Amino acid sequence: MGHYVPHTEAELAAMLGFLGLESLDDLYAHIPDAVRLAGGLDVAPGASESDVLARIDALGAANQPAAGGFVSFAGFGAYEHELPAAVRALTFRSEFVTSYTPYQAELSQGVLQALFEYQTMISSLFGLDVANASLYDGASAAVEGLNLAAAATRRKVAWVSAAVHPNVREVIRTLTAPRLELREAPIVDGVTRWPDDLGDAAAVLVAYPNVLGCLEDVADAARRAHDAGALLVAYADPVAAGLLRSVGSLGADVAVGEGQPFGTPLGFGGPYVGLFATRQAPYVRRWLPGRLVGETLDADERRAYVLTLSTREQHIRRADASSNVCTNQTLIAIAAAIHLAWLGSSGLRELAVRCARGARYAREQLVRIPGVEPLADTPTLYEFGLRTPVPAATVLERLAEEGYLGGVDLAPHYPELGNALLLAVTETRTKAEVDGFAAAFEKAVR
Amino acid sequence: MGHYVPHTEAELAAMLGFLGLESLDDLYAHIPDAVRLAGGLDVAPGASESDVLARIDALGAANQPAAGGFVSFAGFGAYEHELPAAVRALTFRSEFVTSYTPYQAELSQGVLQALFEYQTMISSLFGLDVANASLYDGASAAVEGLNLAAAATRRKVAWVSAAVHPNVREVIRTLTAPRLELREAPIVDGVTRWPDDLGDAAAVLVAYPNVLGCLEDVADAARRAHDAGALLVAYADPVAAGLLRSVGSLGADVAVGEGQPFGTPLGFGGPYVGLFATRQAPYVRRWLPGRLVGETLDADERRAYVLTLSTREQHIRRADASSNVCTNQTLIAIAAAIHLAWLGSSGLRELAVRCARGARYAREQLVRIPGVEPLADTPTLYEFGLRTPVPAATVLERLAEEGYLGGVDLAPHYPELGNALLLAVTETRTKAEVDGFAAAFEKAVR
Amino acid sequence: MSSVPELLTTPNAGRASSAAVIGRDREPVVFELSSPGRRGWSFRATGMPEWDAAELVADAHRNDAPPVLPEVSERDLVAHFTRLTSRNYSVDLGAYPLGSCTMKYNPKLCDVASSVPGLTGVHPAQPAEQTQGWLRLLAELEDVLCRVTGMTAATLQPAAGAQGELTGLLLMRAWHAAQGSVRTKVLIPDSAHGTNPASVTLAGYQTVEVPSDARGLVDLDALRELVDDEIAGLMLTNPNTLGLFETDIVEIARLVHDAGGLLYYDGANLNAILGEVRPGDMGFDIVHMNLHKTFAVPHGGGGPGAGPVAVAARLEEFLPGPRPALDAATNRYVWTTPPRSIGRIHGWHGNALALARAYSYILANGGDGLQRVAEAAVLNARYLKERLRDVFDFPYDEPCMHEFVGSAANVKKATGVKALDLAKRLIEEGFHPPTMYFPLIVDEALMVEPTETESPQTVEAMAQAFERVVAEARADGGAAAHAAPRTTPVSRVDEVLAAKQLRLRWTPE
Amino acid sequence: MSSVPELLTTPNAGRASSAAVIGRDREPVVFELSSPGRRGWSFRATGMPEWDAAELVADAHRNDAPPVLPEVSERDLVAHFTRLTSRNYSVDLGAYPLGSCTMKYNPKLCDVASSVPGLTGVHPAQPAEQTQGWLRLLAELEDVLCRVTGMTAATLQPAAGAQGELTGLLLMRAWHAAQGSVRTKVLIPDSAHGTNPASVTLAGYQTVEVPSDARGLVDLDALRELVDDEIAGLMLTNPNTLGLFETDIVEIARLVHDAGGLLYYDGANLNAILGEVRPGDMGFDIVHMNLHKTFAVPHGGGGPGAGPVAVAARLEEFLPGPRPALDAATNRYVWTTPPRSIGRIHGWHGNALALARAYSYILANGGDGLQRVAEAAVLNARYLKERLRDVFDFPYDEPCMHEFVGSAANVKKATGVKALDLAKRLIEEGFHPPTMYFPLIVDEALMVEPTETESPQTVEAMAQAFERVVAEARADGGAAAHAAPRTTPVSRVDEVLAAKQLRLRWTPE
Ligand SMILES: Cc1ncc(COP(=O)(O)O)c(C=O)c1O
Ligand SMILES: Cc1ncc(COP(=O)(O)O)c(C=O)c1O
Repeated sequence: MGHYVPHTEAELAAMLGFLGLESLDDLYAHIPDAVRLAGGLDVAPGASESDVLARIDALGAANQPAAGGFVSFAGFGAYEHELPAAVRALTFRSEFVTSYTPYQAELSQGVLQALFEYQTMISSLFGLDVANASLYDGASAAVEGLNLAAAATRRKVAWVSAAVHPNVREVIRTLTAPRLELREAPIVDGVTRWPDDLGDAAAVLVAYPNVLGCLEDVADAARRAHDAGALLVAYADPVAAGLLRSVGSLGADVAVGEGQPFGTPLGFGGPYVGLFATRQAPYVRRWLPGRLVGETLDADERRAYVLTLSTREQHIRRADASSNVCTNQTLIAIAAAIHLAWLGSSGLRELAVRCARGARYAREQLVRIPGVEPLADTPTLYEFGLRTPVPAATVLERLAEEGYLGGVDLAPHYPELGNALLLAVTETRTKAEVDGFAAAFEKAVR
Repeated sequence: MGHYVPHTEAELAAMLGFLGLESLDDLYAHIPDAVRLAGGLDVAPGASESDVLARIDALGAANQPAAGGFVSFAGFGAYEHELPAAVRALTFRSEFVTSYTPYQAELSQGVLQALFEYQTMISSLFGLDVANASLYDGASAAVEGLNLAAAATRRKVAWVSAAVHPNVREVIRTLTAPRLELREAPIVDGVTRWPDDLGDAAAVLVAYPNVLGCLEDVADAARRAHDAGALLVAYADPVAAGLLRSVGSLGADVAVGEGQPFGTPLGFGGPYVGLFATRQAPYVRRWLPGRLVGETLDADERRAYVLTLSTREQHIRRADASSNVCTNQTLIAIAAAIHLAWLGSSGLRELAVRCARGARYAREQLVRIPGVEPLADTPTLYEFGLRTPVPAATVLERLAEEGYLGGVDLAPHYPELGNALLLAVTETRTKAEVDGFAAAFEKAVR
Repeated sequence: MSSVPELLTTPNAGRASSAAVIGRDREPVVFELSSPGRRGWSFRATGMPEWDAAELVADAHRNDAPPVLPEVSERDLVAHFTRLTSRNYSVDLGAYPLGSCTMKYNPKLCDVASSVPGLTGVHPAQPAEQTQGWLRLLAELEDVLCRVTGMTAATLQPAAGAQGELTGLLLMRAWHAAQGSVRTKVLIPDSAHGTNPASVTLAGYQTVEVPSDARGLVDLDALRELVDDEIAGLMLTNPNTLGLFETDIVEIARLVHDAGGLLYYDGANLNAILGEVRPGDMGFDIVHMNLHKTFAVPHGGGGPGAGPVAVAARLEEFLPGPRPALDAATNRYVWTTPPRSIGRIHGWHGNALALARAYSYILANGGDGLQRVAEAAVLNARYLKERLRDVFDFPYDEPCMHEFVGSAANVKKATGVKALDLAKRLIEEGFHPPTMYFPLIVDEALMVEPTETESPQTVEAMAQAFERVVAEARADGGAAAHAAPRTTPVSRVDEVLAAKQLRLRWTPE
Repeated sequence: MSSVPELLTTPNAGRASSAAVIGRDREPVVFELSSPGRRGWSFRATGMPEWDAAELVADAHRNDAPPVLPEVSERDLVAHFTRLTSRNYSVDLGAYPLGSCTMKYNPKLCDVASSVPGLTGVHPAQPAEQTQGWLRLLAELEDVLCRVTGMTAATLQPAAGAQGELTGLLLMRAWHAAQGSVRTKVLIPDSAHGTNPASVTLAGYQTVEVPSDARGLVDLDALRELVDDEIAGLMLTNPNTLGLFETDIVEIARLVHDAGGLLYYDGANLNAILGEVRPGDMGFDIVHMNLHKTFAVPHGGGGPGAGPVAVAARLEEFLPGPRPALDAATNRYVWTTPPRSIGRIHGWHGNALALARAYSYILANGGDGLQRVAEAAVLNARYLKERLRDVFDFPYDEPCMHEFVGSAANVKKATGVKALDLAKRLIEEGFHPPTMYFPLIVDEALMVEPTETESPQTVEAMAQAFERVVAEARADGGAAAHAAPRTTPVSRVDEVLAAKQLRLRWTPE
């Protein structure tokens, strides 16, 4: 039996008495016997707090965490970053954690203002007008980006770069299957080779940097998209935004991405947060997916915040809504906003620079190793691919024995690349760690 | 350089300009050169948050913690208990953590009411009228208890049981040396043997249970004290209060104790919290040490709380104050109050029962081992002493190798007891752990 | 005295950061606290070569300056966001009887469980060999969710209920496709949640509304008319959004199944029936759960939640992959993808840390505890509804389950005071308002879900607060209610202005 | 309808638990939320034999019933204490310019540092071999505190400043005793903090007050008269409690030392001089520090803090033991007790986790950072004082250090508005008031310490708030100030009633 239901036996009896009932079972008397469960759930009885935590600790101990366990060079869309103590402490204030979607604005100014600030920061990162108040993850944000493009262009074809993260592409395939037609543009030397004719595309989806860490020519992709009457949807890395031109300035109409690097631990892949930004006109009023916070005034003319344009949303427009999203990832969005404010402009630049420095240094050390080559000649930022003389899986296994999570094996996703390993270096890696890693790597590829 | 000073260079210049100064150094211009420090502190430069935490983690890793590392049977005044998640989460709400002493009552109703509740719970535990809002630790509370008795009786002699924790007795010796005369009553078969004539004692100090875990006859000590015109000060275990008669009901005039078991981890001995309770009349108005919260009304006749009787305190009465305490252990007191409220009456009883069960079971297993005997024939609750065939230090060393913190060696404190080991069993120990321990113990005493 | 430096007083060059206790004051936007060049950040010393930006990124790709973000001290950051929290209500502050949302107490235990480093530090792309703890947790959670719902297999990937719905509908689609049958429509009661029809559209189906009957239940006659070989299935919430149990469920299931359709269970209201009734036993083929409702994952101001989908045996082969499975040969957990999987729904494995919360909640409650949860949830709602019998209209007056929907139409008619006004007035009484204007089939709807974690005394106090507020409206013609709320950090906000001016980001004044 | 069960409405049988957002409402005492038999606790399954109470404790010792404590659900517990926090101001909510208290921002980093399991889980009686990390931390902290103060050795045992004072005075006593000299008096300036004389009494000495001169500094002539061979020493705060640096410190030290006395440094104001001046270099023999002021240990609503005492070489042998020391032979840390130790001051090793906080704060700031801390603290105070030159009187007008004391006597004379009223009115402006009526030598004293972590903008905003409040008092004759505060959970509290009725614990009504 759990210990969170407050009712004492006397209170249960009093309430049942008030209702003229005799037992708790009577509450279900009107339900047909045929569907009632006899004998309760076949689930172990409740456990004490300590016993539950002991079980959880044991499960945690059965993992070898990338962060805190290995010295990790794994990226591939999920990154180990320093998590400032202040960011964690503020995010987990119980008013943020245990409130519902801010439908009652007067009771929810904290969450609303935090989301308004988040929207401002995300639109700033991407160089676009408006960001929504979060989506589930990068993958679902990409889907929503294509949906917006399809709705806005009244077209059905989406060109997706093969250098978009394979999981993201798979989610896109799953979720758009009933509605969109997908075409994939191949990778050549690390970047996307677009076809000359995009046909009547609704959208072109490019990643910046792409999954191999390479820097695509986003402006070119935007021109091609716009020439074809399509929208450019950019899957953009928000950390890279500290150093790279904003995808908005390069012509993207919609920017989507994964917000995990800000304020959220690796956490086995979730909860993360889907970033979504676009141009205000003509997209926001009708087609923007998800919740949106707007500034307004209260009855005393004080600045206040409220959810707005809900006419786009499922609870009003139902079958014709711009999206079905309801519960989103607010708390993770708030964490991202707090982390971004902790960094500030200079800190975001510093963060990106530090990642890039580490990656350049690591890359230089590793490509010196006989048989190890860069996967492509294209410039990268803080993630890069290597071709190894033995299968990447083997390299990773050997490195794991030395205490390194050496990256991610690309073979299951891009068999055409051969023995390919993807590595990311963030600000968390020291030169000494990279040197040790390079030495271990040299042995591991033999 | 740290990163907590917000001033930018431009702001420093603007402020200095306003003051007609040219450099930060000018702020110290009026200080004689003779005492100025040239060249700054000989302390390493500032480090990043991550680097600091890495250093702390390394220090933590250089310890072998009793809780989480060993299976521990160490007590001796500091106990491993289950720490409910809710208690930790609430205690560390930043409004509690980062506020000052509630001098401005209107801004401090949270802390004040929490302390009022704490006072109510502690007086309830001890069966006395009034508890103060915390003292530093059990040891300093004991000192304050003797001070109160000396002030109230205008006498100078204090009888202290040798079965009071040796560290507490040492603190008493240190802190009362200039003012009181201490006499020690010896231990016979686990309990205090009081002299027939207590002389013109101000106070009699007895522990319940005492440091060896044995149950003293507190009522007898109270009678003796009162017969001699002295006060009985009881150093009482607050967990044991779940099962034992309250020291107030047994005749104690002052109860003191260590509140660590409620809401506070072992933490290498601090911060803990000194418990202090007494009878309202005649002791509170003049002699009670430390802060006190009282109920009152606000200007709109609403119930409110405020620090009261501050005329006893150092900031008003200065050299004639009832104590010099200023900063106390409020946050730890609040943690204790939250934990006690989480337990409630039934939970406190259950906690005490579980500790006692574990101790009885462990004791039974251990005294079966050849050569191992109880230290005394007196009843104990959840802590007990054993005489071992080899020195306790040796036993402990051997047990440590098997992953057990086997208790505390009494030899340095009570050489007269021979090879003596003190063990505590709390609700955190399972039967399986005790069984494993008994097996290891059997080997360790060979 | 010199004059005050401009730098210290210009707006947008670092506002002061302090607040009246629980300020009724306006809180600056964090950008307004910004002062150029101020910083609170620090990074670990790495010893890396200090290449500068130009050495790291070619001009063509490098920005001229980083994006504009606030430049604040950590101190001001902490004060700002702490003050924001002081402007927000939450379950941890008090009762939150928001119908359909199951705003129960979120045990602190689960916060701890979901933040152990052995769980939080794991990279989602690590090989299964390195993540056995996680795989086991997920596999066990799948198993127990199936036991609770009476289903065979589950996917934990969906990030929320709506994504669960879409997943379920895609499973439906895949199943029909596998049968070689082309279906175009999905039936949904008119009382359904908006995500249901929105998900139907995304799944490429058309929504067909099933009317409710006078009881507030699915109109069986209408249903009989609507089922045909074009329907892919029926989505149903049971208890439905009126808080009423669809007592004809066996017949409903028969009708849908006979027409070759599948039955989808919207699990938003699962809290009412834990251990009492299982969707699988009612004939449902696909079930989504909102772990952020039933299983105490905190709502986080709107998310993250988790919306696992459990299915009957015949649908297992279509589930999204990869799924955790115990390899009998090696006794190790591995990832497997079902043979005819519809594909991934989530970039990784779902909202994993939220799943860990739900897992720990289930362990703490156990099978017996979950049943007690449901019973107490229903008892609280039933009690509160009876207490309010004279206060509101109950157009659908069957015995309620864990929530009920009252109508303030009577109050509005008598006084002009709307459900919205009563809700705002209730705030001043210390309670979060119920859900308003949903479901759509009830006029001036107030949908009340006390949840099981509120004490009987709190439920009674809620009843008295409703009574007071309505009595007051009848007495003062709504003066107090229209002016409410007056105890909150801001008074009634202007939603129309927000939509009109559409300020969606902060800009310097 | 049956009537409402009494159980749900009787007071003291479980009140309702909910609250208006940031309730202005009275919050029930937790005992009032109690309902007999309700429980939220759980304990691990141990498999122990289930002996009952009577089998465990003899009748003579066993109570009939456990002590009365509240019986509440975890949910109500959480709501109650969360609401209590919403009724409390804190540094994390805004500026807290409470003079003498150094209410600076407490970095969140230090919260994390002091809660790593490798530190929190250690039992204080574990052998040194098992606690090398802790011993090293303490030894390094002792070392760095000595470097900051210019002393030779330290004890970390004292739990707060006042306990540090008593420790220091006992050291003084022990030193004199070792010299064979009997001393009876300790000199203390009239501006000193109340703990100073109170500690003197506890150390068995008599307090002799040294007057301040017109500058607000130690009156050198008076001091010359007072020093004789009965004085054990002089306790001094420098900067003193007026925020002024005792510029005659060299001469003061000479006078005291020449008379055979020792010089004690009350380190409450150390924040002003970090890296600029060291007590040791000024001639002090004994120094206590308030780590909860200077080194950012949060005040916790009144504690815990830590009050280490550092001493000159000649006093080292008297320090409390045990102390951590590196054994050169084994390169391991061991506990040592100085040969002529005065004995333990603390039950264990001091407020260890608070010490870990200070340690991490010092590491983060470093020597350079600590100096910047002092400079910014002084700059903020100096700026604010100059800004308020026309608002308050400054009876002691030397250049201030990290704090300053203004007098509202001018305001009181003109308007009848006291410092207390201004302080309460300032609350409404969003700031915690300064320290009032201390030091005693200033009439209507307001002691203001902005600290270094407040931004220049916040300091300027404080200046404007003071200006407004005083201007308003002059305009309205104090109407607003007397009625203040009106924005807080309770309005002005009645201190007299509290002392009269003396309700010090909750009792059922
Ligand atoms: C009945 C019902 N169905 C579906 C949903 C959607 O769930 P989610 O918000 O998790 O996407 C909700 C959420 O409020 C609901 O109440
Ligand atoms: C000048 C001065 N001395 C001594 C103390 C006493 O320190 P503590 O409160 O740490 O005991 C204080 C505390 O406010 C103080 O301001």
